[in-house]
Amino acid sequence: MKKFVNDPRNFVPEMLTGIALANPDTLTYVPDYNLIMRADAPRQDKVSIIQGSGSGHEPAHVMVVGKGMLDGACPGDVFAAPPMEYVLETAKLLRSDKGVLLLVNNYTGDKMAFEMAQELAEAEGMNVKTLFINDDVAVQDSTWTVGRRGVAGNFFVMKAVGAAAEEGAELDEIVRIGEKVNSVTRTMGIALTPCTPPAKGSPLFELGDDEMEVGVGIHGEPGRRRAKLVSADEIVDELLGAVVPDLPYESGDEVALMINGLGGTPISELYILYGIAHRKLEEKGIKVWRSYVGEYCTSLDMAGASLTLVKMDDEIARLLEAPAEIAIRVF
Amino acid sequence: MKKFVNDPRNFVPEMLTGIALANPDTLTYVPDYNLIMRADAPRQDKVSIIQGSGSGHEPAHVMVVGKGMLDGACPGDVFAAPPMEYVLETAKLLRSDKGVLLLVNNYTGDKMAFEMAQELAEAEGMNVKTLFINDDVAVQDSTWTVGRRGVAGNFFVMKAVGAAAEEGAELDEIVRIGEKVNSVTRTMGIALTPCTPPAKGSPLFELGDDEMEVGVGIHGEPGRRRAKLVSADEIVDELLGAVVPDLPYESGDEVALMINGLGGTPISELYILYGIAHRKLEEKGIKVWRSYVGEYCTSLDMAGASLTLVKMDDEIARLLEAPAEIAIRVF
Amino acid sequence: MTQERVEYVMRTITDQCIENERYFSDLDSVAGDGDFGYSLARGFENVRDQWDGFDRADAGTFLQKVAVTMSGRIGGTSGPIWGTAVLRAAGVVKGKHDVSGDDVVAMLRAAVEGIKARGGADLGDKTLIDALVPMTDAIERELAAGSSPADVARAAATAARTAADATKELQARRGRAAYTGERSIGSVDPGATAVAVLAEKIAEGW
Amino acid sequence: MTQERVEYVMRTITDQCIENERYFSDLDSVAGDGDFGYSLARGFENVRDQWDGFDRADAGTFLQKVAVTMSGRIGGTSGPIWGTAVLRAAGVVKGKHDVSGDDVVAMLRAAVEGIKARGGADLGDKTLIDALVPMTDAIERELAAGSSPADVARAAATAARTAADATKELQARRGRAAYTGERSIGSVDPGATAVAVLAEKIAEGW
Ligand SMILES: Nc1ncnc2c1ncn2[C@@H]1O[C@H](COP(=O)(O)OP(=O)(O)O)[C@@H](O)[C@H]1O
Ligand SMILES: Nc1ncnc2c1ncn2[C@@H]1O[C@H](COP(=O)(O)OP(=O)(O)O)[C@@H](O)[C@H]1O
Ligand SMILES: [Mg+2]
Ligand SMILES: [Mg+2]
Ligand SMILES: [Mg+2]
Ligand SMILES: [Mg+2]
Repeated sequence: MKKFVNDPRNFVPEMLTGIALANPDTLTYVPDYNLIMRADAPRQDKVSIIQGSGSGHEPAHVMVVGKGMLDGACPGDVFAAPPMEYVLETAKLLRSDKGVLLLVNNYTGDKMAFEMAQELAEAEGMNVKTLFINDDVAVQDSTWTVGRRGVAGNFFVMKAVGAAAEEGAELDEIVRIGEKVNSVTRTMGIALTPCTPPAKGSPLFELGDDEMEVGVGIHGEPGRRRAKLVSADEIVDELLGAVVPDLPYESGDEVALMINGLGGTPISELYILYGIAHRKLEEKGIKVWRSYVGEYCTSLDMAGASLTLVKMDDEIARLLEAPAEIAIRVF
Repeated sequence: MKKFVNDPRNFVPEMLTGIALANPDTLTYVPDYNLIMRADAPRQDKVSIIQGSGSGHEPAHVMVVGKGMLDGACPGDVFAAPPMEYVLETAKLLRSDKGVLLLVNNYTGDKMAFEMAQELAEAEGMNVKTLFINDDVAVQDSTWTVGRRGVAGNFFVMKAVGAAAEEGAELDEIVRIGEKVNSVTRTMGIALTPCTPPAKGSPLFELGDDEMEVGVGIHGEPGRRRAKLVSADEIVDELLGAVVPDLPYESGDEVALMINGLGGTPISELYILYGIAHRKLEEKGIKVWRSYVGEYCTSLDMAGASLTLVKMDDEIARLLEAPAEIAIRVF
Repeated sequence: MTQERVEYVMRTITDQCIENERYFSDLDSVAGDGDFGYSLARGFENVRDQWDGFDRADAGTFLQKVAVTMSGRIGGTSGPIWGTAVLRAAGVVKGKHDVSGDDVVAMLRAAVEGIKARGGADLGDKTLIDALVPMTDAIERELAAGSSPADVARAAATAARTAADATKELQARRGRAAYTGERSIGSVDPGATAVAVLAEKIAEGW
Repeated sequence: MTQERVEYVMRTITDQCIENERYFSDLDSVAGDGDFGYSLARGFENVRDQWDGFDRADAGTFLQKVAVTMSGRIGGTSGPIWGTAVLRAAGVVKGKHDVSGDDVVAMLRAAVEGIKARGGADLGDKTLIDALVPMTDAIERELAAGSSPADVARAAATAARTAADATKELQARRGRAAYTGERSIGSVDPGATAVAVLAEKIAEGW
């Protein structure tokens, strides 16, 4: 395993310690619940926004805590939903008069932990709402699964509800906004290599030298199909072919276009994909409103990328453009 | 080769096309010279700052063009210095009454191309200065090489001279600042895996499953030694052991601490390294002034990291804190 | 059976879940995300570390403490699922020191109901339910036939193993493996297999 | 030799640098950064594409156009090094249509001086200079001995190859490979080997 790690069991706490030390003025770390929270939270004049989910998707979600984004993130271990206790205690620590919003990527484990926590928090008299994110078009809806997965599109939901909360919006209004953004956001990913969870120490799945996994999940879940590795042009066709008709995004629409790296792919390649996708969208008459290129929601060291579209309107544009300050920064 | 790429020969132009399409309002792309420049450059009231160097180190340098940073970057192919012609034509396009500063990472090819370009630009009556960056402590000074290499520490030089230029400083003053920042900046890197240049299609060197390359160069150049892969704690000891005594950084000093990812290492691991390094520095009485964690100067998809220290003073702090706006952004 | 027996069963589960960390995770790598063993091991290490301090007022209280200790640390799907299962089982023997064969059956039925309620899965969805239900049926049968406790335990283990192996033929309909659709067919369910491993170890040491 | 011969030599260099892209890059992967073949190939593809349009007023003008066309596209160390070499050689035969044996020697000496001035390397630093100098010496010797042009070309190739192979024993003191220190010993220098390959092809087709 080619990783910078001490005891793999301490992977998450050591990462969280690093984040806290790197941002001493703005973030607080509560080791008992894997919690990274804004140093100035909770504020009684704003709704508290909380994300959970497993670790291994950094910068999501612990590194997007900050002004205009999350008030707190309480991740579980790598690829494991947080224990219910973490969510409950986090909600209590971030209790606000204006309410608490729990953002949940739609997976069985996360759903159960957050729903249990919500029940118990409500029993303690808190005003808590839960919002599910499920932008991954790779998984078809089905009564058998919990439905579509939440992947990189969660960034847009976090950004929008974070901005609304910062402006002082009420909980119900924030839920409306989050649901709207989620409803116009679609993502599809592709893996070129597997990822290696630190505790496992070996790749999560196998992929031939000339193979790719189309529609891969951010926990290495198999996608729609395994195929021969093709050119960047053809890959973008495949991703757009899955994403565009799903909403559908149509000629005349304006979209935010995200090319998200899954961890092991360098940003040079992400920009190659971006350029191709941008051109192909414009060929379809779909206008790119703004670009988002980089790592937003990763799968450890997996080489791969996902493409996300958000159909824009004035309200969403305003919220996405609102200022925000988080741990992830260049300067 | 697990890459998003069409024809590997078009790797750099396709990447540059993507960058330009992603930032239509702020950047201009001049395909003839692989040039990404600020849309508002040149401005006659400020010195133009230009970087060249090979590609494959993104975000350095094409993605740090923007307000408060570079006016233009004209990279060569992957790991190859730009042809002299690119540098010369870029200098001409960015010609400013206040002068042009060429930033050069100290490698044979870059040095030759930039020196030739400077000579020719001066012959055309331009006011051009060249500044060499050489922060890599892995390579010992020697009369046989061109000396120490420029690696991730170049970010701090770019940031400082970019800020000074934005404030309207004169060329000589900017050179003084750049040389000062370079003189207090030291870096050491470590590779866990090789990288794969797209045109080559296979890994540049071999590294056993349990090996690491200590002091690796950002073009995959061998480092000080090859060693058994050890824990994150021990790796930080190794990096600090090389960097700290070199300046030296001493008890009472304040430093900027950068943990730079080399391309294939996820940010979770970079924060693990950061946390360890931060603690160990404070144990030595060296205070961390500000953290820089992420990818600044990569080596394609190489798994690995480098550690950079900059000894702070008030002038450097002010310049590093000055606002800047570049292609690399979260929002 | 005595409260000591209950402790023996819980202790065997605890030790086995720690010992089989890698094996359980490897099972979860085939169609899942490879963390099943890790999650259980972290939760049960917590149980092991606090073992001596648990309130042993009665069997129900003891199991409840175990459930809370365990699920505070198990993330993923298994945290809520296993936590709910043990909690529900604990409820059945609240206040009791002696646990009858019928109690055991009732505890297991309650656990299964809890799991179904929590995660929406049912028999045939390729989860641990597919091992728990046939195992419980076997226990009920053997008890009715008047078998010795050791024989009951052995029959339970056999039924669990057979059922766990049979999950190979099923298509996953719940949890992460469900995303793989038909590709989940051909490998056993990690949760069901864990139940079989635990039942076998319990029978062995009876 | 005629200007056509000069063109033949330049054309062989051009074709070979394109053809040997992978081989030259592989050589550069051992102690360098693996782009040597790529850089040359891109530069000489440019030469090939513009071949028919070059100003052929005289041998010097022709070579100068080639040098500019090539070095406009070759990055890395090889751009300035090869560009300077060909430019300097062009200077020697400026205005000439016929190129004598002595001219060839003078062109090669000028090229070497240009390379030294540009990159600061000298004989023994493990660069292409270590093949160019013995090759030039051999040409001078054969010319003095009155050998036929084909024999001169053969002797040049042999000398270049022997010298290129001998770079294996040297420690790199210039360029990227110098960073590897003693680890550069044991593999041949890519630049010197390229010179040998080119000299051999030129001799073959003479
Ligand atoms: N909805 C569900 N109800 C009951 N059991 C489930 C459900 N989903 C998954 N499981 C069980 O959980 C096991 C996987 O556990 P775990 O690896 O902790 O989950 P995940 O990593 O998907 O969150 C499966 O093998 C299955 O037996
Ligand atoms: N300073 C120098 N002077 C002359 N030749 C050099 C020098 N440095 C390197 N070379 C030659 O250049 C070759 C490598 O070229 P190239 O791969 O283009 O360089 P790089 O990738 O290091 O910029 C070496 O094999 C050597 O023959
Ligand atoms: Mg999991
Ligand atoms: Mg190079
Ligand atoms: Mg799992
Ligand atoms: Mg090279």
